Amino acid sequence: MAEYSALSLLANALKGNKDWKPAWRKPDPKASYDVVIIGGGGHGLATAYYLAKDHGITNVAVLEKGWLGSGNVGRNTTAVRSNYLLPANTRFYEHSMKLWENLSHELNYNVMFSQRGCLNLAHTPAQFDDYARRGNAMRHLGVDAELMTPVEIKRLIPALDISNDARFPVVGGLMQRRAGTARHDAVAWGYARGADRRGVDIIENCEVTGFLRDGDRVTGVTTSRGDIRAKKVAVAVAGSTGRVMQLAGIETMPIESHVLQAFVTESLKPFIDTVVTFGMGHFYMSQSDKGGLVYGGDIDGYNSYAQRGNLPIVDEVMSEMLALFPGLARVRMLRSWGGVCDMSMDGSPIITMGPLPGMYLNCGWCYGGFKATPASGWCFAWTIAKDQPHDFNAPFTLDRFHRGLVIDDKGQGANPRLH
Amino acid sequence: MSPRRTDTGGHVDRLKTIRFTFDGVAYTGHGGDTLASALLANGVTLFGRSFKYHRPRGLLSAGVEEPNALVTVLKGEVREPNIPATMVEIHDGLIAVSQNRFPSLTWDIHAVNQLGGKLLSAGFYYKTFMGPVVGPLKGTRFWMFCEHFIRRAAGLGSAGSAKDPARYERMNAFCDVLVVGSGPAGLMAAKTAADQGARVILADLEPRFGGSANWSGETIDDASAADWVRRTVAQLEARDNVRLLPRTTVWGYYDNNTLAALERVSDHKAQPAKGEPRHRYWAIRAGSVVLATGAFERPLVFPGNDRPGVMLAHAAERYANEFGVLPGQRVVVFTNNDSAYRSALALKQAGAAIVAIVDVRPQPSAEMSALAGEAEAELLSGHAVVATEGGKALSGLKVQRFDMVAGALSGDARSVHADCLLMSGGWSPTIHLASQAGAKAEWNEALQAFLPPKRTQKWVGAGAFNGHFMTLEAILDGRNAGLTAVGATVAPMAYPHIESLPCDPRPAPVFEIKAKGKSFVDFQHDVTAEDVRLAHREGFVSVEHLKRYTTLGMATDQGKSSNVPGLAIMAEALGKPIPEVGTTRFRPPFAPVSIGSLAAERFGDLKPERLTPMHDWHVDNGATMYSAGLWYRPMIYGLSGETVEQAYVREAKATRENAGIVDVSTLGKIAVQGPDAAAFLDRVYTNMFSTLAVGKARYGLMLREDGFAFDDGTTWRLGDQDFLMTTTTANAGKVMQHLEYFLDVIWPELKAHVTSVTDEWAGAAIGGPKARQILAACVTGTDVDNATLPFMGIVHGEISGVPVMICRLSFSGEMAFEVYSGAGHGTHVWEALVEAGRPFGLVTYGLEALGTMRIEKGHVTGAEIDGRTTARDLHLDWMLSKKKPFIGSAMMDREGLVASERLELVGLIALDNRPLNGGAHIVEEVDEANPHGSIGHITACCYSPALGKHIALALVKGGKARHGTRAHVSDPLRNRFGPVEIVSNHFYDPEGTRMHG
Amino acid sequence: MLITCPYCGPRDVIEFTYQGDGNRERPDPASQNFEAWNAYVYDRLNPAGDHNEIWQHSGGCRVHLRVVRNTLTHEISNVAFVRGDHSSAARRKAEDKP
Amino acid sequence: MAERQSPLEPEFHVGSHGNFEHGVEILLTETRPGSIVQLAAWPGEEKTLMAAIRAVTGLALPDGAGGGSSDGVKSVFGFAPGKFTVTDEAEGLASAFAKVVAPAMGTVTDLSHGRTAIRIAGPKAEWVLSKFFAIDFALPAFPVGAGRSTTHHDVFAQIQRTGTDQFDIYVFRSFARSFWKALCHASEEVGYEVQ
Repeated sequence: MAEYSALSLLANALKGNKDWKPAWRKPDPKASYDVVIIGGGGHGLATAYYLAKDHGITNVAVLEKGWLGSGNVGRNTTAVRSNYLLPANTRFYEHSMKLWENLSHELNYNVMFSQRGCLNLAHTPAQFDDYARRGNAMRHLGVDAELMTPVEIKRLIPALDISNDARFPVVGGLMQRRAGTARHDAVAWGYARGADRRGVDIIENCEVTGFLRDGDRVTGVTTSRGDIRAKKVAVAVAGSTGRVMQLAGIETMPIESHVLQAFVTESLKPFIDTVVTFGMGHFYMSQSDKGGLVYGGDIDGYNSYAQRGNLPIVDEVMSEMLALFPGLARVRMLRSWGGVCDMSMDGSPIITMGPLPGMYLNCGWCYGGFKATPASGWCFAWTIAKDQPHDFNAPFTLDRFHRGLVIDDKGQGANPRLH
Repeated sequence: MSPRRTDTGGHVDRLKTIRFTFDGVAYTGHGGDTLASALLANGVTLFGRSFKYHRPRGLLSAGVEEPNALVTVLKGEVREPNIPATMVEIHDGLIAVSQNRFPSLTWDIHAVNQLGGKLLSAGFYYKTFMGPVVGPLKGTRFWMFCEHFIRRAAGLGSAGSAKDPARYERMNAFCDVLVVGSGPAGLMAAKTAADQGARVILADLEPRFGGSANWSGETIDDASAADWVRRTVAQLEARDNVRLLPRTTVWGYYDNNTLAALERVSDHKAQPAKGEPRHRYWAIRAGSVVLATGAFERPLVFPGNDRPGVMLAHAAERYANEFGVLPGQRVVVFTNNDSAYRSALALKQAGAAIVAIVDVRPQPSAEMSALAGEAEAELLSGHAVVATEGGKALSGLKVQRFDMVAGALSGDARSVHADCLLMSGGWSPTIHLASQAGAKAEWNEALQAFLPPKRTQKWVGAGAFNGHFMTLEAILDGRNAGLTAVGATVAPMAYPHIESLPCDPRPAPVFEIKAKGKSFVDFQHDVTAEDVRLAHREGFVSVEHLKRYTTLGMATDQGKSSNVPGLAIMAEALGKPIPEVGTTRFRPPFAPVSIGSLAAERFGDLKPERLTPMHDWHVDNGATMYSAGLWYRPMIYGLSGETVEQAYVREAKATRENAGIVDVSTLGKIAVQGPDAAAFLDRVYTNMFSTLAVGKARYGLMLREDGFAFDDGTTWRLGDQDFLMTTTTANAGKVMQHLEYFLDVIWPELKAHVTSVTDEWAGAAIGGPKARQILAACVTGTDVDNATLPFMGIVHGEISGVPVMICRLSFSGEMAFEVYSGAGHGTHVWEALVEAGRPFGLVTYGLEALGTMRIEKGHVTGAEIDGRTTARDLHLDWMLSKKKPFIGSAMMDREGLVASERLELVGLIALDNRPLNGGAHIVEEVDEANPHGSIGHITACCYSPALGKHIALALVKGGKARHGTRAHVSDPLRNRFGPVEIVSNHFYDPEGTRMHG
Repeated sequence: MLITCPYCGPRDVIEFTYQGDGNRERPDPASQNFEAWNAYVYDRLNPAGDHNEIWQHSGGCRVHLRVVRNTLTHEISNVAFVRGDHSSAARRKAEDKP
Repeated sequence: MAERQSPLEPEFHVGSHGNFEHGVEILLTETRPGSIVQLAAWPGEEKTLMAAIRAVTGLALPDGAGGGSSDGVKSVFGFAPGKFTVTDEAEGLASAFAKVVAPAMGTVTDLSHGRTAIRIAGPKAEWVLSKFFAIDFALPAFPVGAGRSTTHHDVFAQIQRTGTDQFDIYVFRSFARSFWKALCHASEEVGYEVQ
């Protein structure tokens, strides 16, 4: 398969672009694999890629019930950051950040990771101190973070209202310069192409309908395209975790599925050069390379698998947007969509062996899943290959809730709606 | 008269002249014109530039689906980018400018992109710009360097940062029937439902009701269709159960028949009336909905189909019949279906020459041949347009023989001189709202279109929405829909008499003419048929991949005219029928919606301000107000020239020396009443309340179900069955919901009621060695001595003639009292206390001094009860009753909650006498260059006037075990490092002698 | 989305607070069955389909409602007061309707 | 006793405001009742409590959710199952109820200071209120005398219809000024008079 480069682009253009080959094959499923990964989203594809690349395990199938990348990797607001409060999260997301920083080269696919920075605005001195606590926590783990004054913030984001008569004036902010955005679909496609090139079978339109079992042990899956046996079955279906685990007879999980809406405006000339978040509500925004402002806020706040939300969140998000950027009142929202998030009981993910023998589980991403994609795949591949977690994902067990070892970055307790 | 304006015809008011500018050039138009029709009338052909190649573009359409003619409307410094000229009603003083061009629309430097056409194919950016693996541009740097320029080339109009002075509003509406679309079907449905007595809302995105009836040239019951519309609208206007909403786009179909609509109230006026909003956002809860949203005409895909002067056939018909504007003098029509023949005839009647009708079908019907004859047009059946010519306006085109079964061209290309090419590729019903409502569209082979999905909510379709394109069908549909929507039986009706031209709605299944040159599918995003085929070659074949890889259908028009042709081309490449490629689900909004309208009344007023009864007094007396959640509270009462620190140190010091008074009205207050109130409190607090005597208060702690600390406060027993609970300001609402949940869901057998009385009471806390003397000086009706009012005692009395309730409790560590009065008397009592305190040196103090004194005392607040700490972490384990279960008691001893490495509350004293910072971390060994090894962090800090030191509260691993040891603050963010001593959190008067007096 | 409060009638979802899975059973307060406590606090049924859940009409009468709502379509098939004793008020409301 | 301070004072501008093209279509005022009391019955005691309300106020409560009535001086309406808001121009309603509402019947909570009563009247009252609250204000859906509990974002409101074109809105005192300002702002479009 051809390497992608400016040169290959030129060569192909001269031939009328007739010679480009599919980015990944469309194989039929084999009867058995060493590893079957359920879920052809970012995390599943990344897992397959790192299994093949780092662990030499290439007899792998990724099963996707719809089209590749149809889950949250294709419907998020593309922010990438590692600005967490609690060390378990910061370490994990920083590992992800390091993988992001070389991802386009690694995959020979431009995922357009743009390290344009992520700024959390603070609106009271108390909140500023909270951000300082977080920023210092990051710095003590070797992660970049800095505080910014309103004047510095205004210089960075001229359209932001930092006036004192704002309802919630900006008193400062926490900036992670290495944070940024990436082209979400490209991440799925790049990992798919990379895994495919290493022999992984990516099988779309293949819905898992049940698990093959030998006693407790999971030995494969039944699918809409036939039974597939596997030595190891890995589940990476965030958003649908409840549904898939129920197929395995596991009725309850420390997870609720919630719908998260996101929005994009019509295309604009460069308006904002960073990712920015509002501190007195829940709002975040960046601008895509195409020019649309990409933004969102809170989850709708009720269980849903519907990939669509309702108006209260739409109104709330837009109101907060204009509180920060009053110049955008006449700009228009072009499109909205919904993604289904696995909201866990402490706001942190699960990457673990089990809960059944032969099964491996990756879920509970709340709405932090996109930025986690590389590290999630990396850690999950490690866990599957070595049958033990890496240090990075060791805290993200399934039994941590019952044991009280929660990783609660927001301090909201067992209330998924609030994480 | 403008060069292309017809002398008669259309619904514009030729007597009314309106002046406006476009790109700085002054033009005139008439009442009823859109910017598009007015400019077209002035002979303007070039309206915009495309996204990627910056190709010159004219009008494709006359409506909301316009992808090309996007403009920015300027109101002073306020910019409104990306508005289709077809949707802008002109008014005097309108200023519009073109976009995405430099230096001008006519001479755009970025048009050079066209030269790189093949290089800039779909998804090219995924394959390049990665840069070197080593060196200064490794990692993401090269990409970010390129991105800088890419971003500047991309984008359409510019947003501004000036605040929009316009007003936006929301309107909540309820109706039995919402009718969307006011063409013959919608009008008929609205009239029928209204006649049945239903509450009806009729919305149309155009300023003029009537839809196609305004330009079809048909007659209904012997009146012109437009007159029929006028008559029907007048009937509806006269009814008080009907609300008519012109200029209103219903853009979202949400759950349970909740629909969102945008009314453009005053955009068409030079100035809105006083108090009049610019946009009104209608949130409509409808019993049922009639979807009479019509259909969009599709373009044909052929080389040069994007040249200015090439437009949709019905759009030209609209310009001629509705606006009295001729889009061209020498017109060619290119079609795969019958409907364009009517357009041809309409233009002919308006004065244009129809040079030819090019029909891909080998043998159009006899009726069509007759129509062509009537239009005096040469009928080129079995032909196709294969090229267009001209620069910023069409000058001609090439036609070739075409076999639509084989899709093959043959024979020589023939040149035709024309200044306008009308194309029609069939019609796609506007099913967006139905699709949003929840289901998948269904392909109809005969109509070559996606028809409405199965019904998932309460709607009824009518007219072209259903694929019923004839006016007679629309009217019958509309009537049936109106009846169905109100739940009435559908009875047959007398057919209206409609005079319309013959038209078979079935188009030939031809979407693309393959010939040399760029054939556009998505006009705005410059997605060509070749791009679609490239996506196919690279495996991006599912409709979502196609869309995402090529950006087809993702422009501001959201693929209204491009989706189906794009799908058809992919289907052909795949060798599959169209429905197997799929259709994307439509998502809100149907058409772009101003963000201002969505914020509506909260634009400029995000959150209400919550004010204490004494708010105005604080402001009048020099307080600097601090925003705490929704509340405003005094931070300091600064004297002139004082810094914040000087002020709070003075206030705290004076309080500890004499007395201070602070407004504590924001504390959450909940009345807990009923025979089981005490039992209930025993369950929600970790400590006992049933043992509390009437007339006494007790400090209480609540845990969450998971065993972590939740909130704290004092609760006062005012009567046997009557408690007044106080919560922290921040958690008042959460605690209230927590209590309600347990009473309603878990323990419904308990007879206890909870009511928020936060706002009922004004609270003033007065503390300090002289506090009691001050009270004694102003309180009547009760003594306040130690015997009458012991620590945690409550008395009732009066201050300045107003009843008050006084509880002796202390947050500051001084002898202190909380004085509660009815909120309406708050200022009166406050002033009386301040007055009484004057001889004793009483100061008013704010949050800063309050915080300082609580840090000195080591009391916890939200900074320490942060949702991650336990009672033990905060040394409040003495409050965990062992005599009874309480919320959280079963979960509080789990492994993770009692682990030895948990963070515990300690005090810190800066050993270098420099200020500490909130959020600084604590380390055993400082490493400024490479900070690491955090053992905790500062939660709150201040300069302590009582100790004369900089102190802090902190959560630190090991906690108590470290008392008396040294550590360091490590605050790389603010470059503050230095030694601290770890001490008990009780800095000041740990025995409590002062408050116990 | 509208939820028909048995007391207040149909109201927009913005007036309600979601209180989650209504299938959970709180153990007896004095119970030392930690498995049951853990299940109550942390484990959720999360079905794709009809979901028995609790909402508080926090922006209205503040009563808690047991709602059966389909998580795939958001369709609500039943709403009732969590505490049974308000059913009389609900009946009265039903009779009220013209 | 000292007069109660209104939370609206600095923003209470008596006179006519806004757009008068079609005359004044909204009247706004603060009714300042002397008493606002919340009564809540234990399950099964609703009828007894309603009888007690009648005994104290002379107002008969119609059956049904949100039912209420008003005699222009005293008003009562249900706002939740078994719960009622009662108001009186005079002070002292809470102590009057305390005498007749036995602990076995329910509870009495005095909110005379805690809630602010704003009256909006006029032909456009429904129109202006619809800008804030997502409830159906049409007369058949919301009859005279009836009460509703609803909310505009953070502002919780109990609304009683005290006339065909008249509504009394009870909001938390701390939010009253903000809400009042918003109400005036929203009324500008149709012209309003503060009395």
